[in-house]
Amino acid sequence: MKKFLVYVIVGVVTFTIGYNVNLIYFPDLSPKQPINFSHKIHAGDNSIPCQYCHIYADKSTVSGVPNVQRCIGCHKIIKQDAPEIQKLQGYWDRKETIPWVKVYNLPDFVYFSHKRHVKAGVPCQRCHGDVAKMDRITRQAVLFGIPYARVSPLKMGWCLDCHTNGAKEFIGMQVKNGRDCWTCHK
Amino acid sequence: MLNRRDFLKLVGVGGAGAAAGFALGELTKTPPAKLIPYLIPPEDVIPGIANWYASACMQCSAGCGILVRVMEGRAKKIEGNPLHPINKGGLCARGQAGLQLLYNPDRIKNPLKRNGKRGKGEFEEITWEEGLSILTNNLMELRSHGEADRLYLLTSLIRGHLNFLLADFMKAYGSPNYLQYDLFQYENLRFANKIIVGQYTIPHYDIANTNFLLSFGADFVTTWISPVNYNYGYGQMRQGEGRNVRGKLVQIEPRLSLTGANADEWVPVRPGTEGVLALGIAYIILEGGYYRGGDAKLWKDALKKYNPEAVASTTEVSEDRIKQLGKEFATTKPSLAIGGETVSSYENGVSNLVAINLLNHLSGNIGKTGGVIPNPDVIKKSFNPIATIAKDASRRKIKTLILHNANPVFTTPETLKLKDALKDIPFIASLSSLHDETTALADLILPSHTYFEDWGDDFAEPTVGYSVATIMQPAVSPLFNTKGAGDVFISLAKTLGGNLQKDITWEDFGVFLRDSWKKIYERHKGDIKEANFEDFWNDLLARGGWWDAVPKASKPVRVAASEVSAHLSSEPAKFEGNDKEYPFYLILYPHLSYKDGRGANLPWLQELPDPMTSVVWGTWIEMNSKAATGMGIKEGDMLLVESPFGKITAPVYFYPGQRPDTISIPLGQGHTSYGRYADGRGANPIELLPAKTDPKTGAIPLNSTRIKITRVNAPKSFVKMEGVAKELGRNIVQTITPEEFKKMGKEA
Amino acid sequence: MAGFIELMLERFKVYREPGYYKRFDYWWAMVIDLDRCTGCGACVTACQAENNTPVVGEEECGKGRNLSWIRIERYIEGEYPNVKVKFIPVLCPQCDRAPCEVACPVYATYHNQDGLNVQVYNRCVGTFTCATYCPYDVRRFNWFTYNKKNFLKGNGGSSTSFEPPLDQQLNPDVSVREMGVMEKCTFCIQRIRAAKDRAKDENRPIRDGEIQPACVQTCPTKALTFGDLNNPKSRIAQLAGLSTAGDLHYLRESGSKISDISSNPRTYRLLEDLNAAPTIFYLKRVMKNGSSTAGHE
Amino acid sequence: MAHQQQGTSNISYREVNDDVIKSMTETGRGFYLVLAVCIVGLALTFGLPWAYQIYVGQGVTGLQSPEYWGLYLTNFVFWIGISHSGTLLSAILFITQTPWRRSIYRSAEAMTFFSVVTAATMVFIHMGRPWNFYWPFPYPNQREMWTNFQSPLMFDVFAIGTYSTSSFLFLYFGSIPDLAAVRDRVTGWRKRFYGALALGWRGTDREWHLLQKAYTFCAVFIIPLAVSVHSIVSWDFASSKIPGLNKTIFAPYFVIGAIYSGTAGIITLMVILRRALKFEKYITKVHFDKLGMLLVVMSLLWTYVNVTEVFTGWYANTSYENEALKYRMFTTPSAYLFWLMIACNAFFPLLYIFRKIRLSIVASLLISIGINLGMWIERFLIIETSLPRKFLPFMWRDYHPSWVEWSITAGSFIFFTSLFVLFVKFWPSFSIYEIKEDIGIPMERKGR
Repeated sequence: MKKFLVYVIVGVVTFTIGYNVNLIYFPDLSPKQPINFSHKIHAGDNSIPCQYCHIYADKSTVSGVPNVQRCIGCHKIIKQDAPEIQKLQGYWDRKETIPWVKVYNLPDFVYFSHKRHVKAGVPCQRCHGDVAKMDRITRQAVLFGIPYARVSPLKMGWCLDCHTNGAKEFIGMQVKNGRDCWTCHK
Repeated sequence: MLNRRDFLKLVGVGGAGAAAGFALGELTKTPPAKLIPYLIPPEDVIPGIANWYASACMQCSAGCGILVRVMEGRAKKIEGNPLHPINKGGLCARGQAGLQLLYNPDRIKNPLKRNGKRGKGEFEEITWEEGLSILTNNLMELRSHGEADRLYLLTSLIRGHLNFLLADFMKAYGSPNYLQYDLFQYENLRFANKIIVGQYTIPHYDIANTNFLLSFGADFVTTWISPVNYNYGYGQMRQGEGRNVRGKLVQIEPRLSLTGANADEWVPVRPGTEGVLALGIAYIILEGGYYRGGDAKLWKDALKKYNPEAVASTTEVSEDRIKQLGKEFATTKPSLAIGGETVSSYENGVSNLVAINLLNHLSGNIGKTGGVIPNPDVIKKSFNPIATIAKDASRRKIKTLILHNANPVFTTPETLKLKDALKDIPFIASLSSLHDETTALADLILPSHTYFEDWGDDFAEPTVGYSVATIMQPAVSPLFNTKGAGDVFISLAKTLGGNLQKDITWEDFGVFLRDSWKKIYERHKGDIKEANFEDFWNDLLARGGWWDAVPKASKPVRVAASEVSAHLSSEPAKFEGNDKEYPFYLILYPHLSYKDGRGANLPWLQELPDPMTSVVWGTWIEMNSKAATGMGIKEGDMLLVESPFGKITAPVYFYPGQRPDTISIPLGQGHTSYGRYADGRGANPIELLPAKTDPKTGAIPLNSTRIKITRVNAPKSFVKMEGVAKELGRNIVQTITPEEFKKMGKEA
Repeated sequence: MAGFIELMLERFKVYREPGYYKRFDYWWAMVIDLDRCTGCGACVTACQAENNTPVVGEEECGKGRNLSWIRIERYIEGEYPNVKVKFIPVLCPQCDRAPCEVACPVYATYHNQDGLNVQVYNRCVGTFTCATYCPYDVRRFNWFTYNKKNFLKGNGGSSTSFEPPLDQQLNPDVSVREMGVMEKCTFCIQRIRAAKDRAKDENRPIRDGEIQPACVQTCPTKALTFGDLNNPKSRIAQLAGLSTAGDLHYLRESGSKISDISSNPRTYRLLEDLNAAPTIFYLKRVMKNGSSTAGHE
Repeated sequence: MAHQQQGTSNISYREVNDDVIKSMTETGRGFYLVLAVCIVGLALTFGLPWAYQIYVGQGVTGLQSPEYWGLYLTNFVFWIGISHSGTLLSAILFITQTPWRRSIYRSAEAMTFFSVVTAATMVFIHMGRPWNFYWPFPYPNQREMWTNFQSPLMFDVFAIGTYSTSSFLFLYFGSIPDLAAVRDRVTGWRKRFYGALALGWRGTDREWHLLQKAYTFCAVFIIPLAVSVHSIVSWDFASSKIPGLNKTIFAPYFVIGAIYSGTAGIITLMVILRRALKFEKYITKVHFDKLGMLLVVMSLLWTYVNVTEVFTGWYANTSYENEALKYRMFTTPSAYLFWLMIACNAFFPLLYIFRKIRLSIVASLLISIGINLGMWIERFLIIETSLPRKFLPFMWRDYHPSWVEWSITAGSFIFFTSLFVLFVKFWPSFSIYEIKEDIGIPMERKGR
């Protein structure tokens, strides 16, 4: 009886730990998208510049998910018969938008402006990784097929690193008032 | 203690538990956020960057211009339009809270048809087609019976092209009964101005440039006529740039209003005697020989009984004070006298206002900078129609009533029996966006857009000496299944056919508006700098309106003493109820943030502390603590207020800025059907009023009864934000005297 | 170790020594002309609209827990008929020597380079110390999760503070604060940030009058003015009578009484004796017999 | 001292061991009953309300603007105050080699430690976001955030951290020989448990020597520390600008108050322990006599600082001070509390001047409880009559604690009691070896 109780307690405790470890440390880093869109084909093989599709990146805080019209603009002509393009065509015909899954998510209390970073000359890859090599967008860096780290931690310390030292690479100096909390918080 | 076997078992259990937990975590993970792109990106919209649309504020009838900040199709903030000549970038609390009207959870989301008994509030949702066809059928039937004139249309004070469209509609349909109603329609003021200024319109009171402002109960910094404009004027009058004299404000009223609180002097006159006091001051002006006109003798004769002694005994203002006021008013140039809502709301409101306007005439303020500046004429002749409606409805003259944004049931006294009368109308359709008390009686509700979703325009009245038109454009796409009132009438006209189809040919209200503005463009081509209409229209939308900034030269007005004195009543205003049984005068005033009650459904306004009492979320009774001594009343106690006509219960607030013989109650609360934020909150003091309207103007006299109070045991609902209102010598609000200030100007 | 101590001392020396603030571009401040202010409350609602301040309802208001960042205080002196009423808008004066800043154990509130007293909401642990130390009572606390709490319960209704669709009005530039954190006026820092962003795009400094916090923008009487005090030509420096660079410098570094520095005798700072060095400059109201008589000072 | 000698000398060594160990090993039904009541009471008055408060928000308390500090902070200061006397008294009496200290100091030190723990829980309960409780500690983190060492609350973190650590060490060092004695007498899990705790104590000369050194060091160290801790707690208030709080006298005021309330706390505890564990032969009237004298002194000191505070406040005659004082002394309901406090703390303790009263257990109990009630009120009044009368009268507002706060306040007492109940069971609650020393065999020791 006493032993059984011990097992129950151990079981419950480890169960809770396992559950929370999963939630906290194992977020879905490369979620499945409604359309199997490949950045490798677009940005890599065909070297389409990022801002051709993410049109607001140098104008606004958000980079902008490409609107369906822009996708269909090219794919009216290119590779119409591929199954994934058929899906795209399906969305367009139904006049539906595509429910892309968000990969890079900042909490509500963070102010991040794509514009400022793009204008300062920070390459997109600095935070988003080598997208041109990714078939599906992922935040998991992989070496020889083994995931070993995140593309970018998106943690406060990581942002601060760049704001103090890393920024010299792009603007030749530290970010002005880059350590002021309200530079990034709101 | 722990052998190997047990240890392994424990590890096994632990591992299994952890794995199971991990697996559950995997299963129950919240789905990641979605990124929803545009199908086709709208023009000029960059996500994350705000767009600003110029529009017009419809929270009251002042006609301010606003800018609406829109991000990704949602309105986020309203700001005053800095180019607009009425509000000059400022906006009052009511204007700021407009967004909560747009996003109000209690808005009517679909067309509704009455389901149960009338007034029970039971409705079923229908489609727009059904709704419109019900209304069309009703109108067709009415017309086919030859009873087209028994259609009544009651709207709020609409002044823009929607007004013209509705007028056209009613004319083409064959009904003369297009009526506009608002509790505060300033009809008395217009009437009084006709007599003294010669125009049936409200002139521009140039507060900004005056040096002596004599205000008779005009609470112009909160609600009176065009508060933002007057507030701007007030700021300029006090500390305007390039001004070398600080304007002085004297407030004459029985209850110290917010304006009174800002005044240099407060004259707590006996309620109802403001007109007499004005005439007393006029007497001083004439006696002192300050009047420059040739007919001084005639005036003197007309006013001879208003000598200081007599006036002092009537008004309870000392003789010296009257003399000093008269002298100061006549000698300070420019000076300005204005008569506000308190004065206008006595049963002899018109005569009070005539007397006050007379002061402006006598000291030569009319047409002067810093005085009364006449405005361009308003074509429309108006009248407060509420008594008419009540009468016609009870005589069963009204067959069909269409309502648009007017809520007369809430703002008229029970004694007018409007609610009962409306119940006799066979068919009521309401084009309201909110479920107000009047809409609750409707048979058919066709919810209309709010002013953020609709086209429109507004011609401010009063303006600032020249015409000001404000354009209203849809800043956001409609939130619910609603239609603009103009669109409804245009589609009605289409289906009704006949004259209507001939006169009203536009496909929707937006087109109609553009066409109408094209006409304006053509008419005023000379004054407009844009070369073609397209540019003009685009600029119009960007700027928020059109105003031709050249003040019209004012025509001199002949004011004859004999004519004026016909409108003067020598007696103080009468109050219902005898003073033995009902010891207190009752002064009702529009609440800063709800005005006549329309703002009570906006939580921001409910939570805005009243500046004078700091009370939130309720009604209160203002009373001087001196009057309460001996009655055992403590602050916050619930009082039963009784007039000969009705009674309400509300908590008491001790307010030193109150004559001991007077009690004031703000309007605006006590809604029974106005959404979750307003319902069942406070009391509606209009229920205390007699069934009286001014025969000349139709205005409802708010200050026309006496009341008595008794303490009752009722659940308390009294929340005030203030702790202690005394400074205790802590120099919190520091002051300098006018003398020091004058010296300051010289030194600098 | 010695090196570390030296470094610390060096840092402390630099901090608020003469010239410290010269290194920064802006010093935001506000001038409130009490002679213009009518107490109409437009600023209160404008602030609420701009800053996602929740509505808390009657019951919570009764406990003094309304969250408006700016309030109009009203003082009444005297009895009928000699009543003097005075208004003063009180908002966080972004004190230069703020008592709240030293109080916070976790640096959730601190002074930034623009002279703002800044609250970082998601650093706050809710010790209430800043609010207790604040002599102006301008700090407001999130007692509940307001977008979940039904504040109409007492009246039989049901509504949270951001009842849909009212939540569509929320300003995306300002976060909706979580339960348990302190908040206060930020001088509409999101607008400052936007203006800086604009200025940077156009490669110019921020123009005087370019930034208007919500309260300043809406004020119908133009009683409130906002601007950069580092720039002696700015409108607020003129209004406050601090029109030479020397004045400003002196004020900032010495913390002496504003009446000794300002060329405008109307300028004063609220509760200046407490030496919190607020950066809101009030202009005295012109009024006969206005000063309060009760008590001693 | 002769009298003192008589108090305990007719007890044999074995008896001492037996008594203490019996109290630890033999568990009667009464103990379980008390423990059950404590646990249930703790859950009901402390756990559940706190859970409710965390779930719903700090809004369930009566806190409001401007009273952002309420009962929780009052309790915090109160428990820190209680904590004072135990260790401080023990250390001072040790250094001065006062013999009557021996039978009471162990429980007094335990009281110190437990009340510091209770006080610390109050801090976390008071927090708006208690799940971030670790943020005020300076630990390296990826956010590159550091804590604010300027903050009086940070002083508190360190002061209380140091104080609780050193008072625990003080308690522990003193207990080592006793733990060893217990180890030698018990069997089963207890043997392993106390074996581990006794750190292999064998009672060699060298061990005694080292223990004596360490113990003396702790005692010397703890006296200034105790003074500093309560000074720092007082600075939480005194470093603000608030009228009624910003007082230079606060540090000594708080220290005096703390020792006062702590001593009274010891008396209360002694009365209870004596009854509950039947330790009448160890805790004798001598102890009550001595502590009673101490209380008279402390009471007079307390009165003195209070008079000083009120007098200087009144003399300064600023509106700020006047209003705060007026609110505290003459405005209901705080006036009732104020004058009750004065009665409890300034007048009743003076009865201790009479030896009869000092020796009366009942009177001691009543007076000491009265003092602690008064001291709780004092802390309450300091916070709750100053914050409602801050600088801007428009914001003045009275504070009404909610049931959650009252419940947790009651719960904090149960929390403390629970800890103590467990202590009595698991720890030798009297210093066995020192009482043996006291018995006087084999030789007369110097320093009496």
